Amino acid sequence: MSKVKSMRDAVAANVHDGDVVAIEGFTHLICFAAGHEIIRQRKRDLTLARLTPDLIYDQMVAAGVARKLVFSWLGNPGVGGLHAIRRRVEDADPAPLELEEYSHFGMVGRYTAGASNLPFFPLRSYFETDLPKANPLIRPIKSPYGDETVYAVPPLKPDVTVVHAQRADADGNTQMWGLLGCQKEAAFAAERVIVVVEELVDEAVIRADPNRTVFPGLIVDAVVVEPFGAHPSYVQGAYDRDNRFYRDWDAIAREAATTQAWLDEWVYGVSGRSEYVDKLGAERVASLKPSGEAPSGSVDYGVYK
Amino acid sequence: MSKVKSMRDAVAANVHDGDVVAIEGFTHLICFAAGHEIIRQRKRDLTLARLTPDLIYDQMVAAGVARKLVFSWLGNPGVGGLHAIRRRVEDADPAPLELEEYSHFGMVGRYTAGASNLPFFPLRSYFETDLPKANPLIRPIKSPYGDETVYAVPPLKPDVTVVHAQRADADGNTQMWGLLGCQKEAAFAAERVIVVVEELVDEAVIRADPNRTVFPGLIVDAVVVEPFGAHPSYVQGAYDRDNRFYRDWDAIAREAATTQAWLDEWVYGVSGRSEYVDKLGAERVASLKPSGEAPSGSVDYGVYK
Amino acid sequence: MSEPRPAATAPVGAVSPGAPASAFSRSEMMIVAAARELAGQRVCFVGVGLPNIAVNLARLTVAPELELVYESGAYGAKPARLPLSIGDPTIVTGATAVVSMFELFSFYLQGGLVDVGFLGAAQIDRFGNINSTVIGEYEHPKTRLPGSGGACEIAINARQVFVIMRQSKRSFVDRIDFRTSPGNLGGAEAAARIRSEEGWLGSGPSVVVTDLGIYHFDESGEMRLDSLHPGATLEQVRETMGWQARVAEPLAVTPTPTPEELRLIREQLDPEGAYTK
Amino acid sequence: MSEPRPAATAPVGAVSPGAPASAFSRSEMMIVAAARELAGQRVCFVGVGLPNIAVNLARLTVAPELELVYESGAYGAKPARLPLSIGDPTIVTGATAVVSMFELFSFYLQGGLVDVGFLGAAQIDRFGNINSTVIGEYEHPKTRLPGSGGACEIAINARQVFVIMRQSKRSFVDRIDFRTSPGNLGGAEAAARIRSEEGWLGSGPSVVVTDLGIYHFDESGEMRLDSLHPGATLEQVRETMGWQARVAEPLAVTPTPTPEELRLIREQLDPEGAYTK
Repeated sequence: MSKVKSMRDAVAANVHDGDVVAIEGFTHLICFAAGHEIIRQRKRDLTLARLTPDLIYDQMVAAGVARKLVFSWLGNPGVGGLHAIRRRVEDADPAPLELEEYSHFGMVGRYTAGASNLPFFPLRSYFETDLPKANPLIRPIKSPYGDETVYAVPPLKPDVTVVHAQRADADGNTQMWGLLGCQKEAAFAAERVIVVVEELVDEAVIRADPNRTVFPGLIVDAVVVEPFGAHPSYVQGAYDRDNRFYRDWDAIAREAATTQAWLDEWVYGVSGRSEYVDKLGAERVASLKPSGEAPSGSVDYGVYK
Repeated sequence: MSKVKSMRDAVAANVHDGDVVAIEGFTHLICFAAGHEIIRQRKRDLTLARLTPDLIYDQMVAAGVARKLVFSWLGNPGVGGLHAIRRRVEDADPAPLELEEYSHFGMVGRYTAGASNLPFFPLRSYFETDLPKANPLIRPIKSPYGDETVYAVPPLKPDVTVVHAQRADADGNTQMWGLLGCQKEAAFAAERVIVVVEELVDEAVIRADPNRTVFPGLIVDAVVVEPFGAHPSYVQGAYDRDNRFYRDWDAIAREAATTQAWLDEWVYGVSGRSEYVDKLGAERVASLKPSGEAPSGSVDYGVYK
Repeated sequence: MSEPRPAATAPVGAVSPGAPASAFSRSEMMIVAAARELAGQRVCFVGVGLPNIAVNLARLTVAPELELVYESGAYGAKPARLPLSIGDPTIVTGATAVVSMFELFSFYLQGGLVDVGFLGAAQIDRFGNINSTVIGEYEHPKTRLPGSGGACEIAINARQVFVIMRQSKRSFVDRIDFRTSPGNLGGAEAAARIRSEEGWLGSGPSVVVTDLGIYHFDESGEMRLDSLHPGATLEQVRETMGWQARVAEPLAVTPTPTPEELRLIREQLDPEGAYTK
Repeated sequence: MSEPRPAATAPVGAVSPGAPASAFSRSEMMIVAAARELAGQRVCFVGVGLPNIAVNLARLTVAPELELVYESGAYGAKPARLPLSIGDPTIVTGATAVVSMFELFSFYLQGGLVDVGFLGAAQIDRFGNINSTVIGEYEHPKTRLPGSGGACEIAINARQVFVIMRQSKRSFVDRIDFRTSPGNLGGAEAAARIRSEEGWLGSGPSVVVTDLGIYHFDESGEMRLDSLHPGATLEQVRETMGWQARVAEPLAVTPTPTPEELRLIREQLDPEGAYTK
């Protein structure tokens, strides 16, 4: 039974006001298309979880969909700060934004505990830092072997996780390559999963290389086929990171007015990703094409009858 | 700098009397060649760790290299018991054998804790069973969130882990496909790692598909090139499991005398794996060839200059 | 590994409606009965041997959507032949996903995605508690059995547990020598309370299929014979149990295997008759 | 992510032996100084920007065996261009291994395989404790900074930590506003005891490279200026620190960048001068 849906239907059915939403992907495979659709559908009071809120959450926060961030690194990598988020945090402008803060490994551990149905995940971090004071959910835990104490983080189970990937079949069996971030853990931890892919493939393509599968359709609620849906983030082998946009955003987001104007033009002003891509223009799209192919090569699983 | 060594040199340099040794691989990729070399070098007082001791540890125990087993399932899968081990456990014949027993997930958690430098690994297992009584190293641990208690297992850090794989380069960057078991965790947990491969490949083959790498040469001490080194276990895409041998072993191992005769002929009586393969004969080897190819297909990582 | 050993089998003597009882073995009856219990299930953790054949039969008959999970790391396996071990290469080629055991046990099993786990047993008690570790004392065993493998986490984390085993005075016992896998503990009430307090995802054993009949568990958490296989008698059942059998009224008779079920087993799933002769 | 922001750079005015000081920027001097400190190191956890250029320069000069680890999951990366972010696709293609962040943080970093981790900072104190979280109070920040990213686990688990940052009264402070990444805590003795008691694998900060000089840590765990960059003065150093500077005697002068080091930076590592102009 096919789970292929439009982005509009997938978001309408799976993202509800007040939900904990994770659009994951560490630099790679960040699903801006889903974030924009959530903005267009004017969802409210979301808790947005991501290691690196990145531009996608700066845009969503600016659009007023979120009441809280759960994160570990709040910035525009290599460029600077996230200004819409900082306005809300530093000046409560136009409203305060709740923060729940961990480190990268803490966030990864939280998703891992959520995916594994564990009540906590232990890690060697946070010793002698102010982080457990800033976030009392980071707690010491004593080892049952010897006297050692390490720190624990609680499970994170998003209501919905959005994962962008190179390919999936209609049932949602999903494969990706390049940086994997913690997409797998965030998906297994979630109540509902939306997968957005560059390419819908036949089940046989998935079954030809089962070690490449990150998670099975079993945990997937909707499959959305939306090429270029990760722009200005990137998809390994398909298109490059649009660093120019990451730099441009710094100026756009510095003022509330220019931020809203950008949202009006690029999010509210388009019906969806294909219109966004048209608007971006063929030249910009072409400029993001990799300069050549780097094939993985094929391995043989063998037939055993 | 190449780490390629003969099996003899790799075992002599890295396996010492009294060591904790893990030859891992869940049914798949069990390195019998390394086990046999350890027997030939008459190592003593080893602690042998493996989820499923399988025939390889039955043979090693029969040969007198081990004083202790750390394990989770003690049998000949689909066939029956491991008779040499049972003789030592049930009848202390010819000597007692110490057992330290977990469940599968417990063993996986132990390697994971060892690889991660964690003092314990938590899991939802062992509740209301007699396993924590049989093994007091399985201990309850209270969650720092709410009242829940789960169980913990301690880290397992082998002195040496042996991993069989389809391919590696001369530095020990290793790739495998098919069942992965907990080879990765057992390797990262170990003080020293011996990798045994079907095929030595150029570094460029590894770098063409970096997501297929299970662990880097950084943790590898020796690379041994020994085709058919996993027989009677198997290598996905290269050769089939020799189920006939698994069945035959049941009769061979039932008596101490027949077991020793087998060791004399097939382990002490050969200089190494290539002689063992010759002895096995071309027909037997050919009969284990997969009936056809099942290519994974290639994916594109893209060139980004 | 948690597979039961292949049971030695014997033709059933008595006559019953449907296929003549003499036309199928007791193992075939067990497989068919277990397969039918899988109707409507989605994700099944497979043991090797009889469970493997039962699960594959279910996929071809009553449960076409069934996904096979092997603790060795294969999900959505479509084995092209009957694997001897649960790590056979045939469960890998063409599977939907092949993952590390860490991932399989953490995210699939402990994460609550497995609907049915199959367990075998050397000993079982009336509450479905299982021993696959030792006969005799742990420190000085009379018989050293394989141990837990994944059985203890399957019993705790799979949504429900199916047991397939032959029954005898030695296997259906009043007291098991070692509790490897928890069932209904000392009874349904205590089990439900403990499972909830300790946050187990599984609700425990739901079916026991033997060579003589099919058991479910009653409100008190005890095994109850609900269906007698054709050819088996209540007397045989009572003679092969270490406790007073509870018997449903009315007691059903298990419908005999259909010709199609037998054809699939004999031609496709176990053509060599390794488990079913 | 733990990268420091690209530092604004200015040409160094004064003259020194070797390449004329006016012929290279302060950022180039920082990169070269940091690269040289990597001699003999094997595995380096890379931040983006200056550390990325420094590490790549080291690989091409003093540390040919250096393996680059990015917290995004790439090991043995050979970036074909300078990545803007630490998740750039160029660090993936041709890498030795690309793994999940769980694996990277668990097995590589926490497992003790990283020899050197690079950290940037908004504030650092004399003991090398670092703040990259907030300026002002946590609940009511004057400036909200990025936060830890992986910095706090790098500080604890990398065998040693290198810091690259520009120094100023605002960044070299007597008291940091928030401790994101522990350094030598309140001094070397306490730090060594706590690191040992709590089982940290890392021995803490070992080098701080600024636009003015190179610091190591003395027996008391305090930063000590060991080398002054050509063109910089002790007065500048003192004016840009919130505490009484400790200065080695004799104080070295950092050798100027060699023509080859400058060529590699300008032609190969940062041809657009994004970080080094």
